[in-house]
Amino acid sequence: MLDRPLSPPPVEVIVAVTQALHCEARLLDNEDFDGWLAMLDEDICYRMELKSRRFRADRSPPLPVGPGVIFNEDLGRLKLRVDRLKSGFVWAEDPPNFIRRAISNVEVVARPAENEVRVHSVLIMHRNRIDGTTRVLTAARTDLWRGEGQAWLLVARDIVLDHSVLPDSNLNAFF
Amino acid sequence: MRFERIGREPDYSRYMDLKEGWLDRRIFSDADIYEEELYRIFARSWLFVAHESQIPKAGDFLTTHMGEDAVIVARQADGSIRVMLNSCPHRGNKVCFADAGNTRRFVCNYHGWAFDTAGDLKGMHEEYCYDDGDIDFKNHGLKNVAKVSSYKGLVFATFNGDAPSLEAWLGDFRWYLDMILDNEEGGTEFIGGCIKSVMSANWKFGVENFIGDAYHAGWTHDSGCRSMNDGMPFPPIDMENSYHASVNGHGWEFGTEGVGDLVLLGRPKVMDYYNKIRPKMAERLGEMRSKIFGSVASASIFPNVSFLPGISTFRQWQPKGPMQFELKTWVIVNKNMPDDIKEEVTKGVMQTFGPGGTFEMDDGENWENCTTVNRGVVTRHERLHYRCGIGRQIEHDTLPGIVYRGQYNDANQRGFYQRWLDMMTHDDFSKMPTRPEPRLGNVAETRDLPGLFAL
Amino acid sequence: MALDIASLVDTGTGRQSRLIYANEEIYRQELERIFGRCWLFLVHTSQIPKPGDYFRTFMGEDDVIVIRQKDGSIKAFLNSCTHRGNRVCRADRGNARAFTCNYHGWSFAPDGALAGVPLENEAYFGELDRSKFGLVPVTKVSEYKGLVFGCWDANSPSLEDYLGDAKFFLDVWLDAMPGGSALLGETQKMVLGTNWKLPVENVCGDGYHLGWAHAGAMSAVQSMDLTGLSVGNSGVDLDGGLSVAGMNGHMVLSALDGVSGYAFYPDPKPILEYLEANRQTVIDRLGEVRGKQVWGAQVNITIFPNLQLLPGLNWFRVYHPKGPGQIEQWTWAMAENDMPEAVKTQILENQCLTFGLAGLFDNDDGDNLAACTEQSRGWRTAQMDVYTNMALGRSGKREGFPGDIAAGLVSEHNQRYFYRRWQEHMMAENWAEVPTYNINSLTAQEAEHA
Amino acid sequence: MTDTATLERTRQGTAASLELTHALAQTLYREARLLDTENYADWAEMLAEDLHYHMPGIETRYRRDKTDQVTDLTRMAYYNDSKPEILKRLSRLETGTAWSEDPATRYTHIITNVEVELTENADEFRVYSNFYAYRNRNERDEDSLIGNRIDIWRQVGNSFQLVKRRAILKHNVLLSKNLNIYV
Repeated sequence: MLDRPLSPPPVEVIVAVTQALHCEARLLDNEDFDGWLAMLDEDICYRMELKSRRFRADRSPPLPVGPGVIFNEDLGRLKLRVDRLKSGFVWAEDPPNFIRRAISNVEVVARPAENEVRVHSVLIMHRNRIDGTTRVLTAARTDLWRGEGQAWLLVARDIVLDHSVLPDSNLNAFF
Repeated sequence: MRFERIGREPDYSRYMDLKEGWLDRRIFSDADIYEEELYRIFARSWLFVAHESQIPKAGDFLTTHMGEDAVIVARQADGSIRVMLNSCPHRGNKVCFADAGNTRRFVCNYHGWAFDTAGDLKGMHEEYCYDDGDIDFKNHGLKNVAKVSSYKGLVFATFNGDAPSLEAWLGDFRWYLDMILDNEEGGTEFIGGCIKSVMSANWKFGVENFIGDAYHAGWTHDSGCRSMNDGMPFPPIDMENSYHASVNGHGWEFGTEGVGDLVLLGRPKVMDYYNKIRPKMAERLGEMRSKIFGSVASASIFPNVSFLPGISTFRQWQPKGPMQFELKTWVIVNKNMPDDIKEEVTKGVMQTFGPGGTFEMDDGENWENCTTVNRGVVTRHERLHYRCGIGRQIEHDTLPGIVYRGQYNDANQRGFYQRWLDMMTHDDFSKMPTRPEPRLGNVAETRDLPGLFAL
Repeated sequence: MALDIASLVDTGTGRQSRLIYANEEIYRQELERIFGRCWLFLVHTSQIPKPGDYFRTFMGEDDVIVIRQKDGSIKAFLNSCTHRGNRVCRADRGNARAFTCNYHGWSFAPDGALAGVPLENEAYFGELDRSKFGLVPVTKVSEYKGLVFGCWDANSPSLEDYLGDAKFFLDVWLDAMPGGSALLGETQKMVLGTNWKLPVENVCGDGYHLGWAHAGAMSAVQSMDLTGLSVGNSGVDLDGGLSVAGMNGHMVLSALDGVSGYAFYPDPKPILEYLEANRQTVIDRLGEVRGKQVWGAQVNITIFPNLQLLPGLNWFRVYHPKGPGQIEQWTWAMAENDMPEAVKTQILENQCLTFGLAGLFDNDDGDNLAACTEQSRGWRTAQMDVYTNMALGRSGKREGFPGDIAAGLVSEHNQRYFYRRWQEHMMAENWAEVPTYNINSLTAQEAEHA
Repeated sequence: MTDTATLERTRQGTAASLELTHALAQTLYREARLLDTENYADWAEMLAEDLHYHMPGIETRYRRDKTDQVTDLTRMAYYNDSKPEILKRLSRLETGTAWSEDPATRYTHIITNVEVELTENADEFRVYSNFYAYRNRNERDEDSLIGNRIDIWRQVGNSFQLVKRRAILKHNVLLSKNLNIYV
């Protein structure tokens, strides 16, 4: 990953990808899941790994089958999640929870190809829940976006959640 | 003044055995014990409320807490200081919302009741709606505390009319206090402003840490020490020539090498300054005290004030429930220091003992974990070890108080908890033991003492 | 004021007072009489395979370190320094030669011994009796086929006796295949605003909610017929499974088809192949009943008070209470060591998909449990009762199985036994007053036959 | 409001080009990412030798009280640091004995409301931004620090260095035990 700001900054790409990220957040806030799925590349790899708190110098080896994941989704599994949300049986989302995503720090960190950018961004997810409480989750994301004509498609997303104990009773939400 | 909860005959002695050197952990988390502390300790002790320099002019005020009671500290036209509850006698609203300022009146937001800086009720919005005889103006002012008194710039107040004089309360500890309050002509002042932070820890952990815990410094603060001192760890402690001294629950642990805390401040200019005034300090306070000042040292005034002589952080641990306190941090400097030295001290304090300071960042984590681990019903019944140096008490010709040799010691901590126990178990203030019997007596100035103490 | 525990639960009619979900005083007594007394799950041996491997967990609200010793045994200690009480370990897991307290640097060896005291001679003049200031050990630690439990009460029965006939079902995971069992993945931790008993009763016996609460998830991922249950609870086959209780407070729900545990795998083929390939081995080891009918089926096992494991769906879960209205829910994926790597990976991923932090099923439960708790806090609602009175009095003996058994997965038979056990513990001053019972015990049945 | 500010800058001739605005925004985001990942070595390289880094402690005061709480450098401040002083603080993390930072804290810095304007120095730019710095450590220990910053960034070759930062935290009582986080 190129770790310096591109100079000069690819202003048009930055603006276009920022718009795509904002658009994506808006679609999700509005529960327009089909609109969101349409922004995903068919080879999408959408991941959020489980993390534990370890001492920096800890010597124990990695877990045999890996740490496990909160999300490790391809397009099929994302569709499956969306199908559930649209099934009409998800009582936890009825009435809907109010979710607002704030996207910031949209940083183009690399441009592996003319029509591809690696983008780092951070997200605050403000969830006003059915029970009247508000939960705030924060996360950082590193994405790969591909320009296809006028549109930008999400090809890969790695999400790092800042919580070691999830402070909420579910994650019926996409980051 | 007596309070409702006094006399509930709790047996607090079962929570500790200071001769054996252990404490029961429940005193750090139990809600009932905490309530009793508010009545028996915070409502009866002399509590630090301000430094005179924070409110120099008539009408200057600041707001703070005595225990969990919100109070206003205000300078009067005659130069005296009054301390009163920050709560309107009409419906109880807070009457002053600012941390500090200057005013002629405190006016309640709710119905406009107005009080002067002495707390006297002077008028209200739509005063005509009360009939004659509805309000006795004299008896509806802001409730003043029982006593206010100063010692060399530090202003204390107490809700307790039966409390001894402030001089008697501080007792022989004044001999030590003068090292920060009176080491140079002109006295001291606080740098403007106050930094406040919140920790999920019992208030006593902060106090006991500063009162005697030199032991944690080399471990907890290894990273802080190395960052401030060019990669060097804490220097070894000279256990022959360092001490714990405890007076009525106040305590000061110290070396006599004169430079340790000054090194940790990481400000060569400040070191130079003190080295320059040290001969005068020796004339003023005697040889011994001029050698103690600046050494590796820390101190607390019972119940909830702490400071580091030399590093110049001055702080108060305000209780906010059994598992929380608010830490208020100031910087104390000599009034006659040049401005650039004051600036150096201030920067040094915030770099070491501010919330982003290289030392402070490691303390809170410990105290929080010492406290919150007691949520476990098995854990909270386990005892803690306070026995370090229990056999090393000495009589010292020069040093007043209950003195132990060797800076690595739990002696001052035991002294603090002894006083805690005394206050929790004695309803009658006059029957509370003085520990130890005072040497200074009624001498007003510790430097005017005859004989040994002048050394 | 002494709590009138007898009035809070009536197992005869299936009534519980809502106070038990919200009252502070009841909660404090639970910490002492249930969490301070019962055997509590600490760790699976697969999670700390090597000497020095440790895992941090809770027993009630007490913070505990579980660590593998040099000789291979396992010990557990309060995670609290004996000097000022600080937590000595703040990592979730790892490998360590010692635990050193941040505050003063006292360090403790893996066996809990106080091994290092900075400035021991300078500060303590060598007079500190180190042997008295080791980490406080958990009174008893014992293992059953990979599951390690700890207990604070010296007078408790042995772990084997405590588990009683629940071992019959535990073995369907722990001892089905010669390679034994393992837990997979990092701990999935979540805060839920619920009383700890509600998720326990939900999983210990409540097949009833599945077709309703999880209808959305079932419609999304169900790939085969789950005997006895369906979306919307229509067409329930009440003889498709068993509700088993009366085993020292432990409960089991079990389907009897040998495959339905994998009904919520979008692609169950690899795992079905594994089941088929090894079925005979398991029958040889555990007999026809367990090998044919239970192994591979959906099975919910509840070990009183706060451990639940579901071989088949393959999730393993502990609830740590954090006050009357809050828990931390810790989940792992379960596997058999003989499973091929690909199957283990699939299990881990599917567990996360269905019952992980963003799990399709789990996401349905949290709010229900939280609301049941919240609705017990009102002045008026707290005076109300709730009921577990489905299929009262319709239980008995079933050939080949231990326990008092009700037909079907949709019953409230198990919940009643859960609350009965809760009441027994809460009323007992000590272990001697806690009854032991293994109804229709197989050993007794065999003796009868003989 | 933005329009007015933009117009004002255009009138004063201090409006920054689109490219410059983005270049500095990207720089702020990179800085945030370095802090999130505890990459303090690279962060320190973004700091100019003549850096002044200031975060005042703010008291609650009545409006009529004209005490300068923000720019008066003689008052108590969380930070009032030069670059060597910042480096000294950072050196604590390299000692290997900063116990409270192990296990590591998780951070996210959210930087937003970025405005760029030209200054009288051709190579220096004033950048306004807001920060939301979130941290989570241990099990449930979490803090949210929110405030605004006024920076001066200096162009050095193709990149920028931070010359001045005044970060104004909106807390009166810091609702946390410490500030092991830079904003």
